Amino acid sequence: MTGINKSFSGNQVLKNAEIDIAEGEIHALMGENGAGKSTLMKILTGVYTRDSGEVLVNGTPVNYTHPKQAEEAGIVFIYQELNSVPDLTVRENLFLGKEIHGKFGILDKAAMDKKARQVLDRLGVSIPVDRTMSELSVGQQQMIEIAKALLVDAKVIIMDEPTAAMTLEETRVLFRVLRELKEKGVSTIYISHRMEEIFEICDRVTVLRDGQFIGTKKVSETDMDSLIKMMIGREIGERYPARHSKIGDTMLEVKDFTKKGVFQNVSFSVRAGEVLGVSGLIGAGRTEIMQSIFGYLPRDGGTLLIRGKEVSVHSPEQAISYGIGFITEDRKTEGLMLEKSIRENVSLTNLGRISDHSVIDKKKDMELARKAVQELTIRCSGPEESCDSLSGGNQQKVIFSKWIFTEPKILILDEPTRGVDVGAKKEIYNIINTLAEKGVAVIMVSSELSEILGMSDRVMVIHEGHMAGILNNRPETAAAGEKMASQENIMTLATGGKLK
Amino acid sequence: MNTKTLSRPRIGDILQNLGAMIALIVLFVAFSIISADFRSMNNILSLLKQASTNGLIAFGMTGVILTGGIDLSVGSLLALTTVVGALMIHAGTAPVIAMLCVLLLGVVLGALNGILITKGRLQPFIATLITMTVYRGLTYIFSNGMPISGLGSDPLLSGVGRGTMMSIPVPVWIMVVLFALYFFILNKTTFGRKVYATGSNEKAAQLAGVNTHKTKVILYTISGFLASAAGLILLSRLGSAQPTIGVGYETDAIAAVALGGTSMMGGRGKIYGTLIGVLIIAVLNNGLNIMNVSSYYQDVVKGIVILLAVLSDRKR
Amino acid sequence: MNTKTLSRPRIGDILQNLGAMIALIVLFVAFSIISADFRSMNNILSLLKQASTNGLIAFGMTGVILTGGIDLSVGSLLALTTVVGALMIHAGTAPVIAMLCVLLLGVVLGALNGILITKGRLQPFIATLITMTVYRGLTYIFSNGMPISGLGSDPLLSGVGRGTMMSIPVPVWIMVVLFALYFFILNKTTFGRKVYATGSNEKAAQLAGVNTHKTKVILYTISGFLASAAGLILLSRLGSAQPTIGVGYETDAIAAVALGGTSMMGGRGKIYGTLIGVLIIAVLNNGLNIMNVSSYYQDVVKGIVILLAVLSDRKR
Amino acid sequence: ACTTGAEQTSSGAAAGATGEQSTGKAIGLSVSTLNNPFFVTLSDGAKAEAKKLGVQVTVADAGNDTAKQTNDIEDLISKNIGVLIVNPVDSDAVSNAVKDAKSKGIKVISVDRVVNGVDVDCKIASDNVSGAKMATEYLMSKVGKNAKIAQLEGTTGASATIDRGKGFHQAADGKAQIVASQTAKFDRATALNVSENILQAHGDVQGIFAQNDEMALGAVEAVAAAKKNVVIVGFDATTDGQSAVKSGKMAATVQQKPDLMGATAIDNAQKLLKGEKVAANVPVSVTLITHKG
Ligand SMILES: Nc1ncnc2c1ncn2[C@@H]1O[C@H](COP(=O)(O)OP(=O)(O)OP(=O)(O)O)[C@@H](O)[C@H]1O
Ligand SMILES: Nc1ncnc2c1ncn2[C@@H]1O[C@H](COP(=O)(O)OP(=O)(O)OP(=O)(O)O)[C@@H](O)[C@H]1O
Ligand SMILES: [Mg+2]
Ligand SMILES: [Mg+2]
Repeated sequence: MTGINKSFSGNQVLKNAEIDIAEGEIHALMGENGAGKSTLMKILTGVYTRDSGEVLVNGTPVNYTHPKQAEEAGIVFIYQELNSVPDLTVRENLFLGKEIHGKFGILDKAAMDKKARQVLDRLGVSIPVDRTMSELSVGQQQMIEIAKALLVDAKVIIMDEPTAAMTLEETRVLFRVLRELKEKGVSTIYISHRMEEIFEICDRVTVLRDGQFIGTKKVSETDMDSLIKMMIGREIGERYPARHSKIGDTMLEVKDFTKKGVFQNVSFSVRAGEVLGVSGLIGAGRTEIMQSIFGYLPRDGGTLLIRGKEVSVHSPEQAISYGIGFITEDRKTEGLMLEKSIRENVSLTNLGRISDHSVIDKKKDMELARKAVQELTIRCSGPEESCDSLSGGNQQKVIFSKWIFTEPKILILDEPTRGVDVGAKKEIYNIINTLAEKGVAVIMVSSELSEILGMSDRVMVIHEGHMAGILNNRPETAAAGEKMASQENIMTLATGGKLK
Repeated sequence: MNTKTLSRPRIGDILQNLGAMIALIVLFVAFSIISADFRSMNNILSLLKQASTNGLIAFGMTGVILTGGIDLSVGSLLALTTVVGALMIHAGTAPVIAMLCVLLLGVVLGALNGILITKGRLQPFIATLITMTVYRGLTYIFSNGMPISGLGSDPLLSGVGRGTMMSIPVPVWIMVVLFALYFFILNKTTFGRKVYATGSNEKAAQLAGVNTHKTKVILYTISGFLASAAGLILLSRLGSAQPTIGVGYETDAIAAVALGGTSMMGGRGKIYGTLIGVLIIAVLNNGLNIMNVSSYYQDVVKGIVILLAVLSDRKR
Repeated sequence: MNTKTLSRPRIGDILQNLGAMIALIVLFVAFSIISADFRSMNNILSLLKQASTNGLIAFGMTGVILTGGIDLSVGSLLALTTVVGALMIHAGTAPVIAMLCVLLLGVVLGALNGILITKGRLQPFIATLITMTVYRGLTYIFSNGMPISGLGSDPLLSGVGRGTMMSIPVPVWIMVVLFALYFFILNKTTFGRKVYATGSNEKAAQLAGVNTHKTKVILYTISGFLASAAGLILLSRLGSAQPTIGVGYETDAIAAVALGGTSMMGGRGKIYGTLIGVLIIAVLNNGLNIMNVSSYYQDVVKGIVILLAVLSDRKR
Repeated sequence: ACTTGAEQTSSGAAAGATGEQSTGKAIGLSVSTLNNPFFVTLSDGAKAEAKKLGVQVTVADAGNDTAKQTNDIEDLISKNIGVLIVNPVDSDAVSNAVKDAKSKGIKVISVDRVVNGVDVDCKIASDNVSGAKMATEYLMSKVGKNAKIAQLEGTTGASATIDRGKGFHQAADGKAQIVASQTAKFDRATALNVSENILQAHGDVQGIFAQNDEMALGAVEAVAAAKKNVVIVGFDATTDGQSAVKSGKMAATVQQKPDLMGATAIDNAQKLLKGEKVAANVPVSVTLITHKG
C-alpha cells in the first residue's frame, strides 16, 4: 500500500500512508490512538474506500469494495471492535456468510461442527459450539473472532488488537498459532499497544503518526524507546510512573460476595490511596464481581462495608451516592453513548454539578466538557464531537473524565487501558496515581500483567470465581518470607495452581 | 474553529427537520393560494384547535419514543378516562373533581404501562398493545357500549374545549403551554438528559447511575396524562363521552413524531420536530377537507406527503 | 459437562415457549371441559380453518420481526390485492389468472415495503404505516368503497377457502404446508442464518458478507405474498372482496408473534412459537364466541390471557 | 355580522339578495363514514343530485370518529357553506359543532340520524329502531314462536349498533330464545367466523338477525358451508344484500333507500339556499324487502 489518503468529512486521517508486507512475516503496525491504523487496514480490505493511493497484492493493483472480496483473495480481518452476532451460536458465528451447505442452501451442520471443533481445539478453546455468543465473555468472543479467521484459507491475516482483552495465558496460545501460520507462509499484520508483544512475536514494524508513514524497521534492529519515539515524537521515560501515595484507612470491604455459578465467597478490602490490582484468566469472573460491588449485578449473598460501615448497594445510583465510580470494560456497549457528544457523555454522571434544581446550567455543562478535553488531552475537534468518531484511547479518556469529575472515593477500573496507546496509557497511569495520592481507593482489573505489576500495591488473583490469593507488590512493606507478586506467582494462582 | 464546531450540531438540528419544515411551509402556502377559505384567520385558529388533541398525544409519544419505546394505548386510555369522567359527572360529582379524576386516571393508567414495561420486562409494543385492548374493553364495559351525554354546562368543562382567551381557542393555549413545558423538561433539565441517555444506550446509562426504569415509568405516565388531557378537550368539544373514540389516534401521533425526525430506535429526536409533524397533519386534514378531496384520495395524498417528508429527512 | 452445556440452549428453547404452550393447553382443556360444542371435531376443524388467515400473516410477520422490523401494511395489502383480483374476475379474467395476479401483486407490494425500508432507509414502522394508509386508500379508490361480489363458481377459487382434502379444510392444509416450508427455510438453510444474523447484529452480518438489504427485501416480499395468500382464502370463503377487510389484522399477527416469544428487537425467536400464538388467539376467539361471552368482556379476557402468557415467558 | 346575515336569509324581503349570494354558497355534507356501502350510496346519491341541480357539495368523511366529525364540520364552516347536511356519527356528540354552524347562520339538515339538543332546519330520519324491529318480527314469523335465534351485532358503541340492537330486543325479547348475540364489527369476514362458531355451539339455531347486510352475507357463507338451513335477515338493502334476498340466500333485508335520502337532502338544501321553506320532518319509509317464492 502506498500513498494512501483518506478523509472523513473534511478531516484527513491518512496522509500518504504506506505499508508493505512480505510473505510469511509478522508485521506490526504501530501508532498512537487515532493514528489511522484501523482505517488503513479497513481500506486494504474494502470496508472503506480510499481517496487516493495504490494497493498492490502480489504486484497487481486491487480495489476491493467489500470485505468479502478481500476475504476471497485470502485477506481476512479480525476487527478491533468485536463483530459477532450475539443471538447466534458459536457455530453459527464461525460460519456466518460461509456456511457449509448442500443444495438449495440446506445447511450441513455435522460438517460445520467438525470443522469448528478442529479450529477451536487448535486455539485451545473449550467452548461448546452451540453456546449462544452473548453468553461468552469479551475475551472468549475475541477467541471466536480469531477462530473465524483461521477457518478461511488466508494468506494475510490482519489482527487489530486481538490481545486487548486477553491475559498472558491466552496470548501465549495465540502466539503459538501465529508462529504455526508463519511456518506455512501466512503473513500477519499485527496491531497492538502492548509493547512487549511486538518484541516477542513480530519481524518488522511500521509506524504511523497522525496518518503519516514514519518508517518501517526490523524489530531486531530497534528497541522500545526508539519505537515509542517514532510513534509519539518524543520520549516518555519510564512506562510506569513512580508512585508516592500514602496508604490510609480501609475504605471498602467486600465480605463473602457470592453469585451462584459465577463467583463464591469473595472477600477483600481496599484502603485509601491504595491500588489493588485484580488479575485472572479470561472468564474468571472479575468483571462480574466488580459489577456486583457497583450494584449493577444482583448478588446472592455477601455484605459491603464502606469505611467500616455496612451499606446497602443494589443499584449503580446507590453506589455512586457512596462515592463509588466504575469504569467499565466494554466502551462500546457499557461505557459510552456512542452517537452522543463528548459533552453529553461527560455530564451524564455529573448532572448534579451542572444543574440547579434539576435545571441544566448550559455554561457549567460546557465548562465541564472543556475541562475534560483539556485536562485529559482528549484529541477531538471540540466537546461537541460525537464519541463514535473518536479513537479508542480518546474514548477511554472520555469515560475517565466522566468519572473523575464525580470525585469518587472508591474507583473501580475494569481494563482501564484496553486498546490505549503507550503515550495515553502513561497519562492514564498518571491520573490513577494522582487519584491515589488524593486518597482514592482504586481497584484495577487488568489482563495486562506488566500493568498489574507496574501499578498495584497489592494483587488479587481470581480463579474460576474464587479468590486464589492476594499478593503483596510493595517490596518495602514485605514481611519476611511473604509471597510477592510476580509474573510466575500470578500465573500459577490464575491457572489454579498453589504457590510453593 | 471552536465556534464552528459548536454551531455545527445546531445547524444539523435544523437541517434534520428541514424536510418536514419545508413540507409544512409548502403545504401551507399552496393551500393558502388555492383557497381563500383556508387562509382565513378563523380557519387557521380552528386548524390549530383541531391540532391540539393530536398535539398533546404526540408530545407524550415523543418522550416515550425517545427511549426506544412506543405507546399504542393512548387512544383507548383517552376513551376510558373520559368515559369514567362522564360517568362520574352523571353520578353527581362536581365537574371540576371529575376532570381532575380523568387526569389522575390518565396518570395511573400511563404508569401501569410503564410498570409493565420495566418491572414486567415486557416489550413496549406488546405491553401497550395489551393495555390498548384491555382499556378499550373496560371502556365498553363501563359505558355499556353507549355514548354518555348530558354533562351539563359547567363553565370550566365547556371552556376547556370550546372557550377562547384573547380570541384564541383554549385548546390552542393548552397545547402551546404544554409544548413549552415539555420542551423545557426534555431540553433543559437533568431529567431530559436521562431520557436521551436511556434511549441512546440504556446499559451505559444504568452504569452511569441513571435509574432508567424510573425514567421510563415517568415518560409513560406523562404520555397517559397528556392523552387524558386531550380526552378532556374532546369531552368538552363533543359535550359527551364516546366509548369508540380514540381508535387510531396512536397512528396519527406516531406519524407526527416520525415526521418530526425522531428516531423510533430512541435517543435521537426533538419535540419541536413533533410540533411540526402535528401541524403538517392538521394542515393536510383541514386543507384537503376544505378543497373537497375525496376521503379515499386523502389517505393516499397524506401517505405520500408523509413519505416525501420523511424521505427527505432520512439520515446516513 | 460438555453434553450438559450442549443441551442447555435446547431446553431453553422449549422453556422459552412454555408459557405460551401452557396457555394454549390450559385454554383448550378448559373450553373442552366447559363446552361439548367446543371439543367437537367439527369445531376443532373450523377453529383451525379460522386460524389459517392469521396464521399465514403471522408467519410472514415472524420473518420480518426477526430482523427487528415490522409490517403494519399486511391488512391493507390483503384488501388491495383481493379487490384487484375480484375486479379482474369481474372484467372477465380467468379466475386462476386473477388468483395468480393477487399473489403477484402481494409480492410486488411486499417488495415495495422492503425497498422503502432498505433503499429508502426508512424505519420499518414508518414505512409500513405509510403503505398501510396508501394501500387502503387505493383499495377504496378501486372499489369505490363497495364490496365486489358475483365472482362466479370457479372450482379452484371456491376450493381454496371452502374445499376439503381428506376431510380437512383446504385452508388448514395451506397453513400447515406453508408453515413447514417457512420453518424449514428459517431453520435449515443459509437464508435462515442470514435472517437471524441480520436481526441480531446487522453490521456484523454485513461485514460477514451477508447482503442484509436483500435479506430484508425478501422477508417483506414473503410477508406480502403470505398476506395476499391469506386474502385468497378469505376471497374464497366470502365469495366477495371487501374494501374494509383486514383492518387490525397486523395487530392479531403481531400478538401471535409476541405470544410465540419472538423478540421485537430481532434476532431471537422461532416460527413454531408463532404457530402456538396463532392457535391461542384462534382458541380464544372461537371459545369465547361459543360460550357467548359478551364482546365487551372478550377484549379484556383476550388482553389478560396474552399478558399472562408473555409475562410468564419473559426473559431476563 | 353573522347574526344579521342569518336574519337576512330568514327575512323574505331580502330573498332576492340571498338568492344571489347563495349561488356562490356551497353545501357541506358531513358523512359518518365512507367505509360502509350504505353511507357510500347515501353520499353518491347526494353527489348525483347536486350535479343534476348544478350546486356544489363538499363531502367530508368522519371515518366513524366523533371528534373527526366535529373537525370536519368546523372545516366546512370555514368554507362558508350555506347549508350543512350532517349524518351524525353520534347524535349527542355532534350537537356542539352543529350549534356552532347554526350560530354562523348556516342551515342544517340531518340525515339518517338525528341531532340531539339542536333544532335543525330539516330532519331526514330513517328509523333504525323500527327497521330492526320490523326485520326481527319478520324473522320470527318465519321461524315460529320460541325458536332459537341469534344476532350479529355491529361495531361496539356505534350508533347503528345501539339502535338496531334496541329494535331487535324489542321484537325478540320474551318471544324467542336468543341463544347468542355477538359482535362481528359490521364486517363480512368477521361475521363468517363468528357465525361458524355460533353454528358450532348451537347447531339448532333457526334464525339469524344481522345488523347489516355485510354481516348477513358472512352468515350466509357460514350457513352454506355448514350445510344448514337457517333464516337470515339483514339490514341496509345493499346491492349484494338485495341480490342475496332475490336468490333466497337471505330471507329479507331492510331498505332505507340511502341514495334517495342523499338526494332528498340535497333537494332540501337547495331550497334552503334559495330561502324557501322546507318541511321540518321528512320521514323516510323503512321497507322490508323479502324473498318472494
Ligand atoms: N467512520 C469514521 N468517521 C469519521 N472519522 C473517523 C471514522 N473512523 C475513524 N475516524 C477518525 O480517523 C482517525 C483514525 O482512526 P483509526 O480508528 O484508524 O485509529 P487507530 O490508529 O486504529 O486508533 P486506535 O489505536 O485507537 O484503534 C481518528 O481520528 C478517528 O477519529
Ligand atoms: N451474559 C452472560 N451469560 C452467561 N454467562 C456469562 C455472561 N457473561 C459472562 N459469563 C460467564 O461468566 C464468567 C465470568 O465472566 P467475566 O466477564 O466476569 O470474566 P472476566 O474475568 O472479567 O474475564 P474477561 O477478562 O474476559 O472480562 C465466564 O465464564 C463467562 O463465560
Ligand atoms: Mg484502531
Ligand atoms: Mg472482564
